[in-house]
Amino acid sequence: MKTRLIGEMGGYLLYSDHLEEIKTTKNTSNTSQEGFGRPVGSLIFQYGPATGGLIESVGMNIETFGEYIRTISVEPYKMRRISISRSIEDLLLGVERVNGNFAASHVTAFLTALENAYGVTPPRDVILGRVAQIELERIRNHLLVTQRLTEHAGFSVPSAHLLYLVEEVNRVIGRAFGHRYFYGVNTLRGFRMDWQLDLPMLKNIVDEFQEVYRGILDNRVFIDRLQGNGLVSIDDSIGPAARAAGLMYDARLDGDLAEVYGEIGFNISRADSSDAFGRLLVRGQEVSESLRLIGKLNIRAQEYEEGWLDAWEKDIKGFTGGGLGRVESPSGDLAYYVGIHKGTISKVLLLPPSKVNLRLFCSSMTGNVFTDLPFNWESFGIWMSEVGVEFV
Amino acid sequence: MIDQMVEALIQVLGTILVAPLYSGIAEKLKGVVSLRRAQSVLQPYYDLFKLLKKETVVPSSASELFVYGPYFTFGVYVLISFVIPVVYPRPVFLTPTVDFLGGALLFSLVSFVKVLSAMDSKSNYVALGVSRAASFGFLAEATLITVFFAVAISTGTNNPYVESAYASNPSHYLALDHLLATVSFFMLWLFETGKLPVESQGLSEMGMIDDSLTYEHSGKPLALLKWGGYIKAYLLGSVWLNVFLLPWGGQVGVLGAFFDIGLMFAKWMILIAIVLVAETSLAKLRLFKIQDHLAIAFVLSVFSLLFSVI
Amino acid sequence: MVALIVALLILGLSPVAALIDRRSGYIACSAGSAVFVYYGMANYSNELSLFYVAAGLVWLFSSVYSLYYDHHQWLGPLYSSSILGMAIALTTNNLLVFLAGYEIMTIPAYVAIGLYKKTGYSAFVFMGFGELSTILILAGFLYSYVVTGSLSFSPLTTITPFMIAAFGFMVKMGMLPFMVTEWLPIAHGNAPSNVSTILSASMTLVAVYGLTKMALLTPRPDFFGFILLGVGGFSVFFGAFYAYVSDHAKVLLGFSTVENNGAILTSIGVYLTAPTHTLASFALITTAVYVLAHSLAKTGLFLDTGMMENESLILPRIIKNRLSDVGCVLLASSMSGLLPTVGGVATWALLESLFMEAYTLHSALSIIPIVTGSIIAMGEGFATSTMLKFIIFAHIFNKRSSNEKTRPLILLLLGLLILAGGSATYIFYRPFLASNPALGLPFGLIASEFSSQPFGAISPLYVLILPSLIGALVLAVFGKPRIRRSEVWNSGAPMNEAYTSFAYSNNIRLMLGKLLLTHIGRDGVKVVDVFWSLTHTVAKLFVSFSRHFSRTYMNSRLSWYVIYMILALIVFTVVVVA
Amino acid sequence: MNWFLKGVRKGVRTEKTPSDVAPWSTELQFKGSKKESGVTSESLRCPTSAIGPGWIAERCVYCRRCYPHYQPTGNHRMGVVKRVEKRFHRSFYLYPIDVGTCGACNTELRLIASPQHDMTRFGIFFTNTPRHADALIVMGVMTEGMKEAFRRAYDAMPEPKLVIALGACAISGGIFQTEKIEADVVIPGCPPSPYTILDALIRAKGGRGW
Repeated sequence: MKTRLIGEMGGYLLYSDHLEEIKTTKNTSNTSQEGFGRPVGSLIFQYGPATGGLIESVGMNIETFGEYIRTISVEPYKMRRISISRSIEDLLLGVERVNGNFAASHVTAFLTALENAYGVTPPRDVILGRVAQIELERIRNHLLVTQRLTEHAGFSVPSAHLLYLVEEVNRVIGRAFGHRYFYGVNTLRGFRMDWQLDLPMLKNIVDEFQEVYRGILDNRVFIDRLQGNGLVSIDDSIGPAARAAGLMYDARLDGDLAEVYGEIGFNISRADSSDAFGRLLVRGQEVSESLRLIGKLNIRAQEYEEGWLDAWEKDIKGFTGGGLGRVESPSGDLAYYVGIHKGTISKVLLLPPSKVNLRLFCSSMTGNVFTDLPFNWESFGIWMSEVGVEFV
Repeated sequence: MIDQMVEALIQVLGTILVAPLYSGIAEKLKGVVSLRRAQSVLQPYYDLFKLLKKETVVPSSASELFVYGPYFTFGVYVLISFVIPVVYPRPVFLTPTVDFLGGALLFSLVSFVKVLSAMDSKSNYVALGVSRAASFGFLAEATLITVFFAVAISTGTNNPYVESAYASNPSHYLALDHLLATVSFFMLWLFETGKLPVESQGLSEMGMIDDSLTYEHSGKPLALLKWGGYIKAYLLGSVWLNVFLLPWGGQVGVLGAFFDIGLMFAKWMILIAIVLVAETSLAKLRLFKIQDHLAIAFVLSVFSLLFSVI
Repeated sequence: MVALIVALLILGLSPVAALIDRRSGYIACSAGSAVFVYYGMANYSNELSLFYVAAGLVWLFSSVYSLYYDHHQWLGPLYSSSILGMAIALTTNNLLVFLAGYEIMTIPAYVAIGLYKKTGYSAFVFMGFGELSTILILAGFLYSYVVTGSLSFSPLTTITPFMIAAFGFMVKMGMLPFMVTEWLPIAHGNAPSNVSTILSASMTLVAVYGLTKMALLTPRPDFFGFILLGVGGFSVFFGAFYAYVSDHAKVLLGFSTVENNGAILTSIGVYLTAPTHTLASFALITTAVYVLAHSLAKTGLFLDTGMMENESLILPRIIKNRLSDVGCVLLASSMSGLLPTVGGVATWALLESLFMEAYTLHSALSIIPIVTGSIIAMGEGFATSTMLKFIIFAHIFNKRSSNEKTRPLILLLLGLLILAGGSATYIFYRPFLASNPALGLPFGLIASEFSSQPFGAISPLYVLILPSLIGALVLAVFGKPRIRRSEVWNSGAPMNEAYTSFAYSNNIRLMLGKLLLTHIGRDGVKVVDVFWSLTHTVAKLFVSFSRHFSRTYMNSRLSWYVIYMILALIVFTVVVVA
Repeated sequence: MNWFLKGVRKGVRTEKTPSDVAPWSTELQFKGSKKESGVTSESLRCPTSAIGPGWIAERCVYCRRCYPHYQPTGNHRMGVVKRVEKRFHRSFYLYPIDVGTCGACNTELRLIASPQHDMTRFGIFFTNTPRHADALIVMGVMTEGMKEAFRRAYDAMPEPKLVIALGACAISGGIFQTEKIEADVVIPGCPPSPYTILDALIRAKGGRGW
C-alpha cells in the first residue's frame, strides 16, 4: 500500500504511515484559486455565519460578479476551546463533543492514540464495539447527507423519507447505547451498552434507504444538480471525496483499526466521478457495506473486567511519550495525536476530516453558480464544529 | 348596476378571502404525501393573522417605499380581481377598467413595485433573488402577453369573459391553438407562483428567486405581501381554469355568484391535484435550466398564436 | 400662427443671447419652447401637432435644467441653435427648409460632442451617421420633387421617396442595422447631459416626425410597412437587451432610446400596413403617444444622469433626494411600459394594434405582426428589468442625499407629468373613446378597434385612481405598521460590499452567452456585442477615412463648424426668401 | 409521478404519542439506597456539578458517572418555560442560531421536522430570516465569533419574540464552563431529544405540551 498524504496537524504533516514535521510553512488558507485582482463590478458576497440553508454556523466570503463564483473563502465563526489540563475522563467528554455526529469516531481515535502512547491494547470486544459505533455513525451520516441534498433540491418526498430514516437510526442507537450520539458511552475502561443492537430494524432501515436511493438516482433533474458540480483535484483528497475519484484512500485499510476491518472482510466502495454525484454514489454503497460489517461484528452488551488497564495505571505517574490514532470517520481520515508528559496530557493534536474537505470544497467552487453551492457543500459532509476546535 | 356591484363584491371578496385557503390545502396535501400529518389547511390564515399583529422591522436606510409598497401592490391585485373572470362568468362592476393585456401590464406593475420595495432594503440577498427574477422576466412577461393574445386572436377580442365563453365551445376548446396556450399558461403559472420544477420554498438563501422579495419584510407589510402572493396565485390559476382548462359551469345572477365560489372550489381541487403530483414528483431545476422551461412555454404560446390565424 | 412666429423669433435670438450670456440664452430658449408648446396645443390639428408639444416640452425642461447644469461657456450657443434647427424642421412645410433645419440641428451636436470628450472618435461616428442620414433623406426628397414637382411636402402616388427617406430617418433613430454600430449610445454617452437629452429625446423625435409626415403623404396600405415592422421589432429587442447589459448610465439610456424608437417605427409600420382605416388611425395616434411618452421620460432620465458625478452605474455618485427619487421612479415606470403612465398606454396600444392587425389580416401575413409582437413582448420584459436596474443603482442602492431642490424638482414635475399624461391620452384617442355606465365606467375608456367592433379597452384614469384608493382602504382596514428601525439582515455579518449593477445583469451574460459571446477570464466577464464585432471594422475604416480631415479639424474644430453652420444658414435664408 | 405514488403508498408516519425516547436524554432521579443519599457532585465526580441537592437538569451532560445512584426516569418533559406567548399558538416560526455547538443539537433540532415528530402539525416551522421569526433558538456555547451575529439576529426580529436556549451548553455552558445565555425558554439535555424540544416549544406557545 503506497504512502499517502492525509493532511496537516499542528506543525506536522500526517502521512498514512508516518508523521513528519513541516519544514517550510506554506499558507493553507481555505481559499480557492487566488484572483488576479478584483474585476470590475465584482463584489464579496458575505454568506453566513448565521444561515437558514446550512445546519451549522459558517461564514463564506464569495467573490462574484453576479451568480458566477470566482473565489470563495470559508471562515469558522465558532471557535471552541477544550482544556487539556483536566482529568483524562473530563477530556474524553470534550472529545465526544468536538463533533457530536462523529462522536464515536473522535473518541475512538483519541483513545487509540492514548492506548498507542501507553502501548496497551484493549480487549477485542471493546475494539469491535468501537467499530460498530463508527459504522452506525457512518450509516446515519450518509443518510443525513443524502437527505440534505434532496432537501436542497426541493425533493419533498425522498427528503421527508430520509429524515424519517435518520430518526430511526438514532432510535436504534439510542435503544442499544442509551444515547443517540454515543455521549457517555465510551470510557477508558471500554464502552457501555444497555441493550442488544436491533439488527433486523437496522436492516429494514437500510433496505428502505436503498429503495429511496435508487429512486432519486432515477431522477434526471436531481442528478443534473450533482453531476459536474464540485469537481475536486483528486490527489490530495480523503474519504468519500477520494473514493468517488476512484482512489483506494480509506483509513479502514491503513488506519489503526485496519486489522479488525481486514478480519471481518471490509470491501472499499468507490466511484469514478470526482464530483458531488460521485460522492453520493460512494455514500450509497457504504451504507450497505457498513450494515454488512455491523452484522458480522455481533457485539454484545457485557461488563468488561478492568485488568487490561493495569499496564498504564501502574506507571501512569511519570510516564512521558506520545501516540497517534487514526480512524476512518464518515467523512474521511480522522487522527489524534496525544502527547503525555509525566503522566499528564501535555498536548493534543487533531486532524479532523472536515478541515481537508473544507479545502477541497473551496477549490472546487470556482466556476460554480450560487444555486449549486449548497449541493456541493453538503456532498462533502463537512462539520464546522470539528474545524473550529482547539485543545488548550 | 346594483347587481353588478353585488356580483363584483362577491367576486372580489371571494378572491381575497378564499385565496389563502387553496395554498393551505395544497401545502397540507403535499405534507401528507411526504409522510407527515402536516399543518392545518387554515395555516395561511393563522400566519397572516399573526403577522398582522407583529411589529415591523425596517432596515435603517429604507424609505416609505419599503413600508407602503406592499399596500399598493395589494391594491393592484384587488383591482385585477375585478377585471378577470376568477369567480363570476360575466363582467362585473369595474371590469372594463382594463382588458386582458391591460391585466398583464398590471401584473408587471405589481412586480415592478414589489422589486423596488424589496430592493429599498438594500439587502444583498434581495438583490441576488431580484437579479435572477429580472433575468427571467423577459421570457415570463412575453409569455404572459402572448398567451393572453393567443386567445384574443382566436376570438377577435381581448375581453377575457368573451374568451371564456368562446372556449367553452368544444370545437374551439379542442382546437390546437387553445391546447397549446393551455399548456403554455400552466408552465408560466408554475414559474409565476414559484412552484417546482422552478422554485421551492426551502430554507436555503442561495436558491431564492421569489422568496427574496419578502426576505427583509416583516409584520403587516409581510402579511400583505404573502396575502398578495396567494391572491396572485389564485388570479392566474383561476384564469387558467376559467379561460383555458375548464371554461364551463359558471352561473349568473347574485345567487349564481355564490354558487360560482363553490364551483371555483371544485375546479381548484383539480388544479391542486395536478400541482400536487408535480410538486411531489419533481426536483428543482438548475438555475439556468429555468430559462429553458420558460422558453418552451413561450414558444408554445407563439405557436398557438400562429395556429390561431392560419 | 402668431405664436409660431414668436416662438421661432425667440429661439432664433437665443443663440445670440447665449453668446453674450449663457443664462439669458437658456432663459430665451425656455421662453421660446414654452411658446412652442402653446402653439402645438393651440392649433392641435392632427397627430403631428402632438410632436410639437412633445418637442417643446423636452426643450423647455432641458433648458430650464441647463440653467442649473451647464458650466461650459461654449455650450449655450450650440445647444440653443440646435433647438432652433429642430423648431425649423418641425414647423416648415418645405423639403429644403426641413433639411436645412435638420442640419442646423445636427451640426452643433458634433461640436458639443467633440468638445465634451477630448476624443474625436464619438464625434466622428455621430457625424458620419448623421451625414449618411442627411444624404439619404435628401435623396428621398429629391425623388419626391421629381415625382410631385413641388419642393413642399405634398401627397405622393408612389412609396419610393418614402422608402429612401425612411432609411435616412432610421439611421438617425439608430434602428437596426444602424443601431449595431452603437453610434447612438456612443454619441449620447459622450455628450453633456443636456445635449444628450435633446439628442436622444428630441433629435430622434424630429426624425420620427419626418418619417411620420412622409408616411402620411404616401399611399397605404403598403407592404413596405412590414419591413418597418420587422426592423422595429428587432430594434426593440436588441435595444432593450443591450441596454440591460450596459453599466454606463448614458449608454444604457441610449440603447433604451433605440428600443423606444423601434417601437415607434413598428407602430408606423402598422399604420402603413393596417388593412382597415380604423386600425390605421389607431396606430397613427399610438405613434404620436409613444413619441410623447419616450421624449418626456427620456428627457427626465438623461437629466438625471446630469446629477451623477460618475456616469457608471457600478459606482454611481449621484446627487439626489426624495423629489428626484419619486420623479425618476415614475419616469422609469413609464419607460417600462407600465400603466397608468403615458408609456403604459403607448405600450398597450402598440401591442393591441399589432395583434389586431394579425387578427384582421387573418392570413399567412399575420405571422409578421405576431412574431413582431412576441419579440416586442420580450423586449418589454428586458425594458422593465433595465429600467429597474437604472432606478435601483442610480437611486435606491447608493443613497447620497443632498438638499439641492431645483433640479430634483424638475425631475419630479416630469414624473408627475408622465403619470397624469396617461389619463390625458384620452384627448389624443378622441375617436376611440368609449364608456360602460352599467359597469361603473361612465367615461374614460380607450377602446382599441380595428373596425366597428372593439378589440380591447383600458381606462388609464381608473388605473391611476383605483389601486391607490384600494391601497388606502387596505391601510385603513389593517392600519399603519408599528415600525422599528434596525440594520439590514446580512446573515449575521455587517454588509461591507453592496450588490453591483454589473452583477445584477450578469445572469443574462451567462445565460445568453451565445448571443453575447460571453467570455469569463481571470480579469472578469467580457461580452462581445455580436453586431458590434461585425461592423466594428466598418467603423474603424470610417475613422481612418476621416483622419486627414481630423488633423485640421482637431486643431481648430470650432472654426470649421462655424463655417459649416454659416453655409447652412445661408442655404436656409436663400430658400426662405426664394 | 412515481414519487407521488411512493409517498402515498408509504402513508403518514407521524406518531400519535411520544414513544421510544433514548433513556440518557431524559430526567435523572436518585435511585440509591438511604445511606448513599449523601452523594454530591464531588463524590460522583460530576464534571458539571449537576448534582446539588437533587439533580440539576440545566447542567447535566449525561456522562453517566452518577450511575447507578442516579438513573433515567424516561420523562422527557424537562423544558422550562418562563414566558408563554399565546399569540404564536397557531403559527410559530423559529430561527435557529448556532453560536458554538458540537452539531448534535443542530441535528436533533432538525429532527423535530421528521415525519415521526412533524412539528408542522403544531403550527411550528423553521424560517431562514429573523425578520419572519417568532423565536430565536440559540444552541451551543457562546463563542467570541458568534456574539455579534447573535446580537444582530435578536435585533433583527420583530416584537413579540422569544429566546429559546437549547442544550446544556447554551443553558449553563455545559462542560465548557462558559457564560450562560439568558432565555425565555430553557430546553435541557445534551443534546435534548426531539421530544423534549417539541414539548417545550408547544408549551412556549401556550399548548399543553407533548
